[in-house]
Amino acid sequence: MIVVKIGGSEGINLDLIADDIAALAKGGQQMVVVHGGSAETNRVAEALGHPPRFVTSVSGYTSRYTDRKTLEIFEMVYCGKVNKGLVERLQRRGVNAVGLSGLDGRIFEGPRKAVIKVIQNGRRMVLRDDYTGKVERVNVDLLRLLLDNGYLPLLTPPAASYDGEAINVDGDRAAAAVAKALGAEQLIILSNVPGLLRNFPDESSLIPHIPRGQVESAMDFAKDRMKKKVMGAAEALDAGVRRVVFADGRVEHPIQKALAGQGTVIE
Amino acid sequence: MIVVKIGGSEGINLDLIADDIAALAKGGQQMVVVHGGSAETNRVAEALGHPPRFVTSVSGYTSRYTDRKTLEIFEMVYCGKVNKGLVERLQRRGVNAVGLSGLDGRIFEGPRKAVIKVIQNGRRMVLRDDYTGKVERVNVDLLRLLLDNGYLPLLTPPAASYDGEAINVDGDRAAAAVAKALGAEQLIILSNVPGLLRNFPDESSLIPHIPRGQVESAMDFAKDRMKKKVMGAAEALDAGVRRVVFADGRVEHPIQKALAGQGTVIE
Amino acid sequence: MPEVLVAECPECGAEIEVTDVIEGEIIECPDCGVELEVRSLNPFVLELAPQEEEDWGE
Amino acid sequence: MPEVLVAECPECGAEIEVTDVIEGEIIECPDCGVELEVRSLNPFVLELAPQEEEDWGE
Repeated sequence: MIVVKIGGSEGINLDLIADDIAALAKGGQQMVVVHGGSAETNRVAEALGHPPRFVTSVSGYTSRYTDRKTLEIFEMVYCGKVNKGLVERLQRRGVNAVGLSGLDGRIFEGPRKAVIKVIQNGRRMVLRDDYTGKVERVNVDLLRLLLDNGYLPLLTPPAASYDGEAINVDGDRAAAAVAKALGAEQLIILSNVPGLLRNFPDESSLIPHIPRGQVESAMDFAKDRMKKKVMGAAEALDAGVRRVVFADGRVEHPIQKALAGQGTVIE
Repeated sequence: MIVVKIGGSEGINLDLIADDIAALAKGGQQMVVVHGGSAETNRVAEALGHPPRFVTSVSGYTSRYTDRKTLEIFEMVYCGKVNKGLVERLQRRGVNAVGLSGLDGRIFEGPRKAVIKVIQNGRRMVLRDDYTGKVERVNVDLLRLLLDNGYLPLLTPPAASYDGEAINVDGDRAAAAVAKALGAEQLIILSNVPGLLRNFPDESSLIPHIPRGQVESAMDFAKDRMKKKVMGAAEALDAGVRRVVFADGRVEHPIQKALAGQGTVIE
Repeated sequence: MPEVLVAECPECGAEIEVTDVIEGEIIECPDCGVELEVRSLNPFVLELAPQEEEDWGE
Repeated sequence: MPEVLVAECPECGAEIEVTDVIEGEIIECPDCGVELEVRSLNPFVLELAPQEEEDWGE
């Protein structure tokens, strides 16, 4: 069993990824795919006159300020355009994909952060209407039900809070949670860079291998958004996932190359 | 087993409908829900600068001209905003809803009309890039799998063509197809009018009852969009659904009232 | 004088003259009555209009 | 002269004067250092800032 995370940033080639998923699935590889959609969400939010606002938590993490209006735009892009665009690509390649958000059947469930403290335009602020949280539980029964009946689950944020509210969660850490919950051997994280770069954006500074023990130090190299990806990787490894690979989502056979060790391998 | 279709027109009260679904589901009523989203899709399409275009087929039916750009907006609203908004409402009311489009697991499958002839601004035209079709097959196994494991399927267009492409299909007739496939006793169609009106929009001209045999004549009363609803009803009845009720989706306990015979009952 | 477009009917060979048409429009041959589709305006190309599958009112 | 907003610290009762603040902003009491949240500007209301759950970087 492997879990593949498809990033939402520019440049990622969904057709090449769909080709690779189809090849692997037909070869009998059991798989769950999780995807993002941040770049597209920013575009649609701008076009709808509700430009994205990002807030930085006191300890330096950036996240999308997800008020109610933003949540709806987020759902339109993640659950509508991107998810169904990927399902269509897979269905056309003979893979019986089923697209689901974390809300559906509470596949992703966790606490909603009622209140968060952030830095906004230099001011330290309390944000109350932010629909954000994290994934603590994964509905493995539903995923197994689908997998055992020949379906390929294609998952996306948002998640469900314990009260059943839609909450924005980080896609990478949701993927890590799925890998943990399913006891997957490998977690492949595809983005628009070849892997973890010592000095971003210089692609030749790719870090080919990081032993599990040195992951925390890798965090120093990780640029802002990459930090969360590395945190997700660390959590997955701690929970028994054998290997995490950060790989390039812009090339041919991106998953097979990652499985063969191309990118940043952490084990 | 009952199938409930929630219309996409203005004025329909999703909170009241969710309350009623929760009450019925907790009472043990097995149910599949299908929903639309046309009014919202028109708004978002306008806001994104790709205003909706409707075409009238040579025999007088109006349908949304669904080119590729429109299809993406359609998916964003139907599968993103409306579907997940309903899933969230049901999850918050303790109903374990699973939102799916017809593409997912090919729940709705059928032929895509490669070429359609329409009347546009008075000209008879051939349209080639229209992603439209109809539902011929329903993946009953997946629906049963979910129902038997305590989930409530919440379905939405688009459907999948036999080649796996996303195609726009009529929600009412998709709901009728689900009712047929599952052998449902009743099909409840909720919209923003009390039922079939003898002379639209006069709500006092409600037609309370239509015997199965006179459905075709009811088509004369049916206003344009209503025609398709009535066609769907006729198909469902022909396939063994005992009763179809067109009812008001703006009131309290809309489904329970429909089950009690309030609205236009066809049997 | 609006520009007159001229082409041969692919069915019966008759000469067809039209003015106000757009791409994708369906016209009938004045001689044999067959349905033709304006495939392009420049050059002006007429082809037999495709047979429509039964109308579903989708 | 920017408008000066004055309120009592709910923790230690000290008088706090601030100018450039907006609703939802966090400030510290100059006397006891407790974190306060500007709940409203007009009237000017300060309350103890909520305790943040551990930061997940979500």
